[in-house]
Amino acid sequence: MEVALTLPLVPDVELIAARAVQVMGRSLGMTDGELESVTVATVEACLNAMEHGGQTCFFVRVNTHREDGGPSLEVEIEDHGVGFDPQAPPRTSPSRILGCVAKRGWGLTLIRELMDEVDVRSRPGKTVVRMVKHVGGA
Amino acid sequence: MEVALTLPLVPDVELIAARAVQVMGRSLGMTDGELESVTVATVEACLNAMEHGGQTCFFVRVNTHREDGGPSLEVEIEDHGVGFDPQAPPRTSPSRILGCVAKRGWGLTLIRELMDEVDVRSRPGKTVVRMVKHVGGA
Amino acid sequence: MMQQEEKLRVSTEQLEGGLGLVAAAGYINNEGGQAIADAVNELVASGCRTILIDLEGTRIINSIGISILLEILDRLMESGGTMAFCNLTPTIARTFEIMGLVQYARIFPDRAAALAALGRDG
Amino acid sequence: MMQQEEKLRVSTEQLEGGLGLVAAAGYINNEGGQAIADAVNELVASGCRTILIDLEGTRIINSIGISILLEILDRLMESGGTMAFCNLTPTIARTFEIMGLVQYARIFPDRAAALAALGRDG
Ligand SMILES: Nc1ncnc2c1ncn2[C@@H]1O[C@H](COP(=O)(O)OP(=O)(O)O)[C@@H](O)[C@H]1O
Ligand SMILES: Nc1ncnc2c1ncn2[C@@H]1O[C@H](COP(=O)(O)OP(=O)(O)O)[C@@H](O)[C@H]1O
Repeated sequence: MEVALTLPLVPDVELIAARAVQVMGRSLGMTDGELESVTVATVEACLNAMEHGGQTCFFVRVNTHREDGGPSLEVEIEDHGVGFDPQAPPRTSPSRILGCVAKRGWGLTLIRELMDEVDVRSRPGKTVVRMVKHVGGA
Repeated sequence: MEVALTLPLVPDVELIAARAVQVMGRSLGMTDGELESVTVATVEACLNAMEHGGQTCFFVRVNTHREDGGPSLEVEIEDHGVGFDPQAPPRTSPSRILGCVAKRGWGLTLIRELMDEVDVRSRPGKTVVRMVKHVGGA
Repeated sequence: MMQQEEKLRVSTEQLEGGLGLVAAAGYINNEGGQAIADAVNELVASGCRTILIDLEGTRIINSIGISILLEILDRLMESGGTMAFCNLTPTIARTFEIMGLVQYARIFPDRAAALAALGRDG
Repeated sequence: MMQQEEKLRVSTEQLEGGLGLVAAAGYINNEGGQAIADAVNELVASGCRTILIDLEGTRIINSIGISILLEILDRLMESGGTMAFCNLTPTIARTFEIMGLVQYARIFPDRAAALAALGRDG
């Protein structure tokens, strides 16, 4: 089962992707906690596509899988912007008072922490963030 | 600005379309009342595509327009099912006690009452319900 | 989770004079309509003859959900009971009008107005 | 309308002992984070030095919104104040952990626990 979305750069448009994740995740029997994690990760990936993708639209696909190791939800966020090096450490802006705590540049870190599998492929003209959450997983 | 959705037949999937209408309508400055009307009409059109379309997925496009007669929101719901005759009166099942009040068959009637423009084109293999709501309209 | 935002939350209360109150917030679809029907049936079984359904917090409905409300209304009237609604958004009020619910159920702007009128009559 | 479900609703209350309460429900994005910042600034201006932010009803956040919370925290600590949070969902708690908020703000399971602890200390 796939939901495919083409989304323009409009305020709160990431909430359409969030709703898609929720509907599809619930159909797999995901817990509220699992759904929340995927929602936050999806929102971050959408914001990156909107902020750094620099095009007039981006694409989201949400797929449910029921194979082998139990059900899982796969979310792919694709943009056709300039791309970047996914291996480069995020440019963070450390806080004056809080010292080491950086205020921005947390998107990809959050995505990696909240999802079970994350795979970022980027080249000029095409960036795809593919992420998977297993139902009843860690 | 266009949102394009490909939606599978999963419970509550119409809420993804509802969220798309809400985000795009809000970007046009629609009132809560206008947004609610378009939401209910969109939900009804999605349910028809799911119930009568009989395919594994259907399509929703939400477009904002800012031309000529003020801003408007256009929603198109497309399915590739058997189709029907949009001119035929709805088959309603009148209530035993309530007499003339029918319990089902209200979808298209609601759509026509809640939207400003409605245009239903249907043939075997392709049904498109196109509807428009003007911002600040009647 | 957002989930909670649209899954219908239903609560019931039995008031004086055979008045039963059902508060419903969320999405009135098939499942939501059924949850309201269950709540109404329970109140009727415990002796309520007037049912007030408060839709504060309900913003999305569909015709399947409303058709279930029509069925409950039908059964309630058959047994001599009456049904009322309050806190409808303009779009829900319009839908009730189109689908004919307003001809058989009383509609009040808010719960206070409904309780005042139903208490007076009942 | 569904709209209300995610547009952040913020309310504030000034309690005894320089404690300011901010209740926030909805989506903490740029706009939502800014609304919380405005509420905190107002409480600080009227003399509060400890701010409790109750996130009951908040289910979606983004890193831009949280970075605004980090900025408020930063300014509050600079002026000798403290900040606490309560009613975090597990995902929001995890996000606060990853982004380092938990090192500088106290986290309580619910409002009662927060008020008990902050009242005792303050
Ligand atoms: N879709 C994308 N297209 C181009 N660059 C990106 C994309 N996503 C992330 N980046 C780059 O990676 C950096 C780190 O991203 P992230 O961790 O999400 O933090 P933030 O977006 O807050 O800066 C960004 O600043 C940007 O330079
Ligand atoms: N997308 C569609 N594909 C095929 N038939 C349709 C479609 N939409 C509506 N119909 C037909 O028109 C009738 C009336 O639709 P509607 O007014 O929405 O009421 P309901 O769906 O409750 O029966 C349906 O019963 C069905 O036969």
